[in-house]
Amino acid sequence: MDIVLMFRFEIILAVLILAIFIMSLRGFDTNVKCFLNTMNVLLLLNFIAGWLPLSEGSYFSDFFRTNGLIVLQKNIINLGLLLISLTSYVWLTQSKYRLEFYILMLSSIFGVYVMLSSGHILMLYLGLEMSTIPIAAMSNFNLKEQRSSEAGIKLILSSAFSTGIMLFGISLLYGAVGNLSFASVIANLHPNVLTLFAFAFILAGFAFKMSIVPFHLWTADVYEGSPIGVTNFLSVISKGSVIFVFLTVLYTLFGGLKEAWLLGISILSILSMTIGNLFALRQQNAKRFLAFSSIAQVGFVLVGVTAASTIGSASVVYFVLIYLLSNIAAFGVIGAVADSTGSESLQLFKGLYKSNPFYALIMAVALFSLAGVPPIAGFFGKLFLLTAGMKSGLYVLMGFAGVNLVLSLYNYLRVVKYMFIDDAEKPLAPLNRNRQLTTALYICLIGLIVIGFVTPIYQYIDSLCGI
Amino acid sequence: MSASTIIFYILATLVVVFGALTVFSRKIFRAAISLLLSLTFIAGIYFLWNVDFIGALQIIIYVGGIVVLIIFSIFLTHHSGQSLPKAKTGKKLLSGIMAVAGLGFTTWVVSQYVFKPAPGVVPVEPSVHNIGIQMLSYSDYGYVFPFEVINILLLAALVGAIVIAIKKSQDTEE
Amino acid sequence: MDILSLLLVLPVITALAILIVKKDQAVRWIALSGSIIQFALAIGITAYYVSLRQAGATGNMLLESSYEWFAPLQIYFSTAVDGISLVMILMTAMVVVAGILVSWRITKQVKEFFFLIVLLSLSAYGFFTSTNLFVMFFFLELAVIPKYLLIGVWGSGRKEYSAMKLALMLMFGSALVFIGILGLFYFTGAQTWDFQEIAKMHIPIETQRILYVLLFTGFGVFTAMFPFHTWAPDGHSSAPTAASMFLAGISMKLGGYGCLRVATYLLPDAAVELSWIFIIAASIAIIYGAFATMMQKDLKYMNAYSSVSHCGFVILGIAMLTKVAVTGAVMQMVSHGIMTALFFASIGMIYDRAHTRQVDELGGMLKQVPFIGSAFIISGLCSLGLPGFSGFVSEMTVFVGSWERTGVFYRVATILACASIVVTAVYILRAVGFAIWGTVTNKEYLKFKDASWSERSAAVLLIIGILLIGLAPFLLTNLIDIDTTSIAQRFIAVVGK
Amino acid sequence: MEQVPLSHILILSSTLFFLGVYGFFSRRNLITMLMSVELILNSVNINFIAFNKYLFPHQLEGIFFTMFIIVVAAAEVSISIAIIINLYRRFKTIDIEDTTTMKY
Amino acid sequence: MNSYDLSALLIVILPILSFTVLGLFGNRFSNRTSGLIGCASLVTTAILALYVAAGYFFDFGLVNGEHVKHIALQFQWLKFTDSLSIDLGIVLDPISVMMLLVITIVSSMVHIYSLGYMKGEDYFERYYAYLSLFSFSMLGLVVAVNIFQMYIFWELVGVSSFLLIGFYFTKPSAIAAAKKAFIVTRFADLGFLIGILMLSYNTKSLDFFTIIDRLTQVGSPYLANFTATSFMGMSALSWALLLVFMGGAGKSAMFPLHIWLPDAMEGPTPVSALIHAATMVVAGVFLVARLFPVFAISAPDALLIIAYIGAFTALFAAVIACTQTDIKRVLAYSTISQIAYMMFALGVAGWGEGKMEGFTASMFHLFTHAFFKALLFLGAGAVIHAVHTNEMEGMGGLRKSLPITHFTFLIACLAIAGVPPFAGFFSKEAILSSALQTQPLIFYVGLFTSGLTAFYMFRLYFRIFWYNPVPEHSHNHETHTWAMNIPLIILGVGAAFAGLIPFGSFVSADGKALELPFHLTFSIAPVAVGLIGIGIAYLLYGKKNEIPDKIASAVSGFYQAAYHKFYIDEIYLFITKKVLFNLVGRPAAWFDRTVVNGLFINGSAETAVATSNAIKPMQSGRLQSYTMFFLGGVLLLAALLIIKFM
Repeated sequence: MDIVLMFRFEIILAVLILAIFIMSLRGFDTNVKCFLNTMNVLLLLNFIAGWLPLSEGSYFSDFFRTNGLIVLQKNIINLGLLLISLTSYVWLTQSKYRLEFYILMLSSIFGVYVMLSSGHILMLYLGLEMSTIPIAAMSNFNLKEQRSSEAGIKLILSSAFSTGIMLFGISLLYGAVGNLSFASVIANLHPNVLTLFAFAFILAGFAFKMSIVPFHLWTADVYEGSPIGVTNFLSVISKGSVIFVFLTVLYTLFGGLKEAWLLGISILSILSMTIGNLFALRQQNAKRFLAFSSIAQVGFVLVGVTAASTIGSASVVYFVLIYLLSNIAAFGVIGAVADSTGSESLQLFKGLYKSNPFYALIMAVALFSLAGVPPIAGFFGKLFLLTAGMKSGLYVLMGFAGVNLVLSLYNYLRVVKYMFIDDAEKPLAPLNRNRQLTTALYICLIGLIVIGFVTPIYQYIDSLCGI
Repeated sequence: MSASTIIFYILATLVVVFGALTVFSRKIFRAAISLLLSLTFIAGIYFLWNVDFIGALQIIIYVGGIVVLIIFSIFLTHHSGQSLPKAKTGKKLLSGIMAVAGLGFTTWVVSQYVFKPAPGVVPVEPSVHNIGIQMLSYSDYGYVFPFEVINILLLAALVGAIVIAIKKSQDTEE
Repeated sequence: MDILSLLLVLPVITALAILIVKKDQAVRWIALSGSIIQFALAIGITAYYVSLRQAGATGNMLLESSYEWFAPLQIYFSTAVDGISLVMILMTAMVVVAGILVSWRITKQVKEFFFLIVLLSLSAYGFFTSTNLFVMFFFLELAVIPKYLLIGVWGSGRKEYSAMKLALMLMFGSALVFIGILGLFYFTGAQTWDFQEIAKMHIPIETQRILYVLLFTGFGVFTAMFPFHTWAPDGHSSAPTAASMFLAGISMKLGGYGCLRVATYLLPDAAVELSWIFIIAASIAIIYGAFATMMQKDLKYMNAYSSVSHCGFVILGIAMLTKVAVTGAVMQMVSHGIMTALFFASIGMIYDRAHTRQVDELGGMLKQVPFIGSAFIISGLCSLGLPGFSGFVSEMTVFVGSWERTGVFYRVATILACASIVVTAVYILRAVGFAIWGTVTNKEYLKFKDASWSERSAAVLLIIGILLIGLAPFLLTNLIDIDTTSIAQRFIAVVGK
Repeated sequence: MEQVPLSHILILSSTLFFLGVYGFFSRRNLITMLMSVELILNSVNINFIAFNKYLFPHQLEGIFFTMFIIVVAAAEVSISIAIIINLYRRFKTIDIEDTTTMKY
Repeated sequence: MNSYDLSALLIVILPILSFTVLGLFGNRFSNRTSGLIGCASLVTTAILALYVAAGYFFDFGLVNGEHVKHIALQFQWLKFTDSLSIDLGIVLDPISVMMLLVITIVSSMVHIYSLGYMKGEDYFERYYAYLSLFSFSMLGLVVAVNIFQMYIFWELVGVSSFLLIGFYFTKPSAIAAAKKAFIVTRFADLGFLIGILMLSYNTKSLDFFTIIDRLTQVGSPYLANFTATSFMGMSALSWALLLVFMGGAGKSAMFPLHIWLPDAMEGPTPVSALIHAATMVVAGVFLVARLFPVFAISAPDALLIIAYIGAFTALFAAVIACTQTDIKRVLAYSTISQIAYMMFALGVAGWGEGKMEGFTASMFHLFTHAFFKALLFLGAGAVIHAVHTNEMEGMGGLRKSLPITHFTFLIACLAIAGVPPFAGFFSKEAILSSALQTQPLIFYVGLFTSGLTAFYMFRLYFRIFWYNPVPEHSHNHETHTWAMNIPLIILGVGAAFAGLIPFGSFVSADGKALELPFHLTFSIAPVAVGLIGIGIAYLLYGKKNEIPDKIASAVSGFYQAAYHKFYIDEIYLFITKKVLFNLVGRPAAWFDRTVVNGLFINGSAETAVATSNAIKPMQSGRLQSYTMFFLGGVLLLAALLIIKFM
C-alpha cells in the first residue's frame, strides 16, 4: 500500500493515459463537450488525489524517491494542469487533436514527475527529455500554421542540441565521479577543472529548459508559434517543474560546487532579468511579451536560488506557485481575446476595461502579480525571492534586481495602460465567457489574492523545505 | 602497440572522417550515408571494447532505425541529386571558430584532469545476460523503472509523430 | 481587535463597500463617511495616546500589537504608534477627507476612483502605523499602482507619460528601500524586521554606510529629493486634484517619514558620517526648486516644484540630526501635507472652472470666485511662511535646528535654505498677482460659480488645520517631543546638546 | 592488454562532438542538422562507454546510460522527422533560413 | 493681572478680534457696520493706550525715578530647546509704550478718516479687516518680548502691508507695487532671520532682555565667544547685528532697500498714512532701538555703519523728493529721508553719560514725525479725493476750496521743515545737536538735508495750494464730511504741539530721565536753513513761472537722474529680471527639464529602449544563431568558472 501511495501520481497518470486510449477506442471523444468535461473532472480528481496522505521514501535504488516537498511540487503541477485544461477549453473544442493533446500533455507531466522524483541523473535526464519531446509535438498542433511548425522544429532541434550539450557534461561528470546516483555524486564531487567544466554544460541544459539568458533564444519564437494552451503549458509547467528540479540539482547535487554556481547563477540571473525585460519592452505580440516576461521572471527566481538554504527553496517554490497562477490567468485572457479575434496583438487590449471589464481585471491582477505589486501575491513572491537573495549579500545582484523591478513594472504597466487608459479605435465586442475558462480565471484570481494573506501556505512550504 | 590498438585508431580515424563528411558534404544523400558509416564504425569500436550489446543496439537502432528514417525523410523531401544550398561563408567561419575553440577548450580540460579508475574493484562483464538481469531488476542497480518510463516516452513520441506526419484525407481536400 | 488595527480595517471595509454598491452617489457618500469616521478615529487614538502618555506610559511606541504573518521570515503584522506617526496619521486623515470632498464632482468611473483613493489612504495609514519594516514596505508599495491609475485614467495633459514616470521612479525608490531593508534584516545580526529591535543592535559602520545611502536615497525618491524629483512636477500636474493632494500631501511624506524612521534612526553612525550628502541634496532641492518654481507658468507645475523645495526642508531637517531640526522636519511634513493639499485643491477648483492652469491665461479670480481666490491666497501665504500659518513655525524650527549644527558647511546650507524664503515669496506673489488678483481677462470666466459646499468644506477643513498648527504649534511639538528626543538621543555624542 | 590511452578516446569523442556542433551551426538543411545532432549524441555515448570500461568496470552505469540515450534519441528523431515532413508538405521548405517568420 | 496689564493685552487683542469678525462675517455686514466695528475697536485701543501710557510713565513704570521694563504678559508658544523658545508676551518699557501711543492714535485716526475716504468702495469690509490686521501686527511687534515674536509680527506687518497696497487688486500697478514691497522687505528679512539665528545660537536665548544682558555685561562668556570670531575686520556679533539691521533697513526703507516705499503709494492714501508714514516704516528704527544697548556697548562699529547709511539715505531721498511730481511720491521720499534721520540719530548715539542723547532724539523724532507725516498723507488724500489725481499738474490754487485741508497741511509742512515752535523743530534740533557732538560730517549732511526738506515740502505745499490762480475744477470738497476732517484736525493739533512734550524725561536709552539740550545759538543754523528752503520754494512755486524748468534744464543731467530716482529701480530690475530670472531661474528650470529630467530620467528610459533595439538582432529567428549563443554561453561560463575557481 505504501508503494501505491508513493507512486500514486505516476499510477494515476498512467491510468489516465490508458483511459484516454480506451475512450478513443469507444469513440467517446467525438462528443467534444462531454469528453472535455470528463477530462476536467478526471484532472480535478487527480489533483485531489495528490493530497492523500504522504508516504516518504525512495524506491528502485534511488531512481525514485519522494518526500513532502516533492509531493507538494507535484500537486502544484497538478493544479497547473487542471487550470490549463480548463483555460484551453475553447481551443480544444475547435481542435481535431484534443485526445492526442491530452495524451501528450499527460506524458509530459509524467516526465515531470519522473524528473521531480529522480534520485539519479539518468532519471533526471529521462524526465527532462520526456517532458520536452511531447511538447515539441504539441507545439506543432496548429498544423496549418507555419508559425506552429516553426515553433515545433525550433523547440525539438534546440532541445536536442541542448540535450547533447548536457549529456556531454554528464558524461564527463560520470568520468569524474563514477556513479551518477545523487548520493554518489554528492559524495565524490570536488571542484576541479573537469567537474566545473561538466557543471557548466549540465547547467546550460537546465538553463535551456528554464529559458535563462543566453540559453533562452528559442523561447519567444516557440511561445509565439505554439497553440496558446501549449504556450501556457511551456511557460508554466515545463518551466516551473524544471525550476523545482533545479533547486535539487544545485542545492543537493552540486552542493559541493556552491562557490562556483553562486557566481554562475548570479551572472545568469542578471542577464536573464535584464535582457528579458529589455526585449519585452518592444513586444507587440502578447505571447512573445509573456515569453520575455517569463525569462525575466526566471531571472528573479535565480536571485532567490542564490540563498542556498531553506529560505531559498521555500521562496522559489512559493514564487513558482504564484507565477503559475499569474501566467495561467494571463494566458487565459490572451486566449479568450485571441480565440475571438484570431490575433494576439497587444493592441487588441486597448480599451479592454470598457468592453470587457472582467477580463481586463483578471489580466491586470495577473500582470500586477508578475510585476510584484501589492497586495497581489506576486509581491510577496518576488520580495521573498529578493529576501532570499540578499542572504548571500550580493549587492550587485540586488542592484540589478532593483533596476529590473523598475523595467518590468514598465513592461506590465504598458499593458495595463492599454487596457485601462487608452481607448480603442474599434472596441472589442464583449467576449463570450465559457464556464470552464471563467472557473479557471476565478481560481487564479482568488489564489493570487489569497496566497499573500493566508500565511499557512507559505509556512507549509517553508516547513517542507526545511527537511 | 597491439593489434586492437591499431584497429581502434583505424576505426577512430574512419569515424572522424565520415563524421566530417556528414557535416561537410554538399549532397544530402551522401551525408546520410557518411553518417551511417560513421555510426557503424562507432559500433565497431564498441565491439572492439567487448560491449557487444551496445554495439548491436547501435547497429539496430541507429543504423537500422534512425538513419533509415532519416533517409526516408530525405526521399520524401528531396529530389535526388539535389545539392544543398550553400551556407554563408561568414556563418561557416563563425561555426568553425566556435567548434575549434570548443574542441581546444575541451581537450585542454580533459588533458588537465587525471582520471582515476575506481580502485580494486571486480569488473562486471557487460554481457547480454548481466545487462538483461540488471535491466529488469528492481533491487540495487536495477533499471526496471527507467525502462518502464521510457515506454511511455516512446508511446508519446508515437502519438505525436502520427498526429503531425499523418496525411489525413480531409487535409488534401483543402 | 485593537484600536490601531481598526484604523486599517476601516478603509478596507470602506473600499469593499464601495465595490459593492451600485450608485455613484452612494459611492461618494460611503467614501466620505468612511473617511470622516477614520478622521474621528484618528483623533480618538491621539487622545488615547496622550492620555496614556500622561498616565506615565514609557516606551518609544505605544499601543503595540503584533499578529503573525509570514512567521518563517519573521514577518509580523506589528503596529504601534508614537507621536510622529500619530501626527502623520492625523494629517493623512484630514487630507483624505478633503480629497474626497474635492472630488465630489468626478463623474467618470466614480466607483473605481473612490476605491483607488481609499486604497491610497490605506497605504498611508499602514505605512505610518507598522513597525515591521517589511509590512511598512508593503504599504509603501501598495500606493504605487493606485497613483498610476489615478493619474493615467483621470488625469489630464501628458498623463500617460507622467503616470508612467511616477510609477517607475517610485518603484526605483522602493527597490532601493527594499534592498536597504533587507540589509537591515540580515546584517544587523538580529534577523528581524522590527525596527525597534534593530534600533537596539550595534551595526558595523561599513554596513551602515551602504544601507544608509540606499535607504535615504530610496525614501528620498518618494520625497522628491534632488535629483530624483522629476516625477513630482509631471505627476502632480497631470493628476486629478485629489490625486495631486494625495501625492504631494501624503505620499511625499511617506518618504520623509521613512528617511527619519528607518534611514536615520536605525543607522545613527552612518547618518552622522554621511548626512552631508543629503544636506547638499536638500539644499540644492530647496534653492534650485524654488528658482525653478519661479519660472513655471502652470499653477500645478508651480506648486509641484514648490513642493520639491519645501520637502527639501524635510530632508534638511532630518539630515541635520539635531532635535530641533528633526522636530522641524516632522512639523514641516505635517504642515506641507495640509498646505499643499489646500493649494492643489484650490488650483483644482480653478481648473475645473477655467480649464486652464496657465498663470497668464487666468486673472481676476478673487473678484469672480472670492472663496476660491481666498483659499488660494491663504495657501500661498502659508507656503511662503507667513506667521500664523503652519509653514512658518515648521520652517523656522528647521532653521533654528539646522543652525545648531556648527561648522561652516552646515551654516552655508542653512543660509541657502533660509534664502529660499525670498524666492518663495517671489513665485507665490507672482501667481497670486497674475492669477488671483487682476481683472477678469476672459469673458467665459464671468460665468463662474464660486465653490460648492463640498469644495468649501474641504478648504475650510484644511485651513483649520493650517491655522491650528500655525497658531498653536505647541500642540504638535508636545505630542512629538518625546519621540524626537529619543531620536536625537542617538546623535547627541556628535551633534551635541 | 595494452590499452589505448583514455585521453585519446576523449579526444576522439570531443572531435566528433564538435564536428556535430559545427554541422548543426552551419548546415541549412533541417535533416542535416538532425544528423549533426546524432553525431553529438554518439560522441557522448563513446564517452560513457569508455569511462565505464576504463574507470568503473564494476558497474554497468555508463552502458545503461548509453542505452537510454539511444532510445531517447530515437524518440526525438521520430518527432523531428514528423515535424520536418509536415513543414515540407505544407510549406515546401526544410531550409532553416526559411523558418524565421518569428523574430525580434 | 492688574488693570494695566489687562489693558495692554486688550490693546493687542481688540484689533485681531475685529479682524476676525470682519474677515469671517464681513460680507454679511453693511459697509457702515463694518466701518464702525473697525473704528470702535481702534478708538478703544487708543483710549486704552493712553491709559496704559499714563500708568506707565507716571505710575507703575516709574521705579526710583527710572522707567523700568515691565512684562505684562509672557507665555511660551513654541519651545525649541530648554533654553530656546519663542515666547509671546507684552513688554512695557518707554519705547514700546511710546509706540503703542503712536500706533493706536494714528491708526484710529486713519480708521475714522477712511470712513469718509473709502466710502462706496468695493470690499469695504475687507479694507477694514486688513487695517485691523495691520494694527494688530504692529502692536504685537512693538510689545515683543522675544526676538522671534518680533520677527513673527514683523512678517505679519509685511503681509498686511502687502494686502493693503494691493487692495485695488484689479490694478496692475497696485499688484506690482504690493509684490515689490513684500519681496524687497522679505529679502531684508532674510538678513534679519539669519541675524536672529546667529544671536540666538550665541546667546542661547531668544528673549530680548536675556540677549541684551548677555551681550552687554562685561566678562560675559557669551559675549567673549561671539566676538572671538571675526570676518572682514568685524566681529561675528557686529555682523549678526548688521544682519538684523538689514531687516530693519528693509522695513524702514534705508538705501538701497528703499525702492519699495514710493511704489507702495499705490495703496489707498489712508493706508499710506498709517503704514508707510507713521508706523510700519519706523519698525526698523524701533528694532535698532530695541537692541540699542547691544549696538552701543558691544558693536559700536555696526552702529557707525548704521549712522552713515542713515545719513546718506536722508540726503539721497531728499534730493529725489525735490524732483518728483506725484505728490504721494514726494511724501514717500520725504518719509524715507525723515526715517533716515531717526536712523542716523541712533547711529551717532553711544552708551554712557552724555552720549545717549541721540537715542532719545531719534525716538522723539519718530514720535513727532508720526503726527505730521500722517497728517501730510491724510491731507494729500483729501486733495487727491478732491481732484482725482496724484500729479501736481492737475493741482494748484486749492487753498480756497479746501480750507481745512490747507490749514492743517501748512502746519504739517512747517513742522517737518523745522520751524519753531512746531513739533518737528524740537526733535530735529535734538538730532542735529547730537550728531554734531560725535559725527560732525553727519551733522552737516543733516543740516543740508534739513534745508532740502523745507524746500521740497514747501514746493509741494505751494504747488498744491497756490501756484495756479484759479482752480479749474472747483467742486468744493469741503463737504468732505466730519469723518475726514476730524482726524486732520486732531493730527494737526498733534503736529503743532507734540514737540512741547518733555520727551527726554519719558524716553531714554537707560530709563533715566534725560534733559534734551536746547541752545538758542545752536538753533539758529537749522532754522535759518529751513527758512531759506522755504523762501526758495516760494520764489519758484509761489506763482506759476518758468524758473523751475529753467533750473531743471540747467542741471538737466542731475535733474533727470534724480527724477528717475537715480535709476535704482532700473538696477534692481536688471538684477532681478535679467540676472535672477534669466541667469538663475531660467537656467534652473531649463536644467531641470533638460538635464535632470531629460538627460537623467528620460535619458535612462531612452537608454533602455536603445539597448533594447541594439540587442534586437540577438533574437534573429535563426535557430543556428540561437544555438551559437548557447554554445558560446556554455563555453564562456565554463571558462569563467574554471578561471575563477582553479
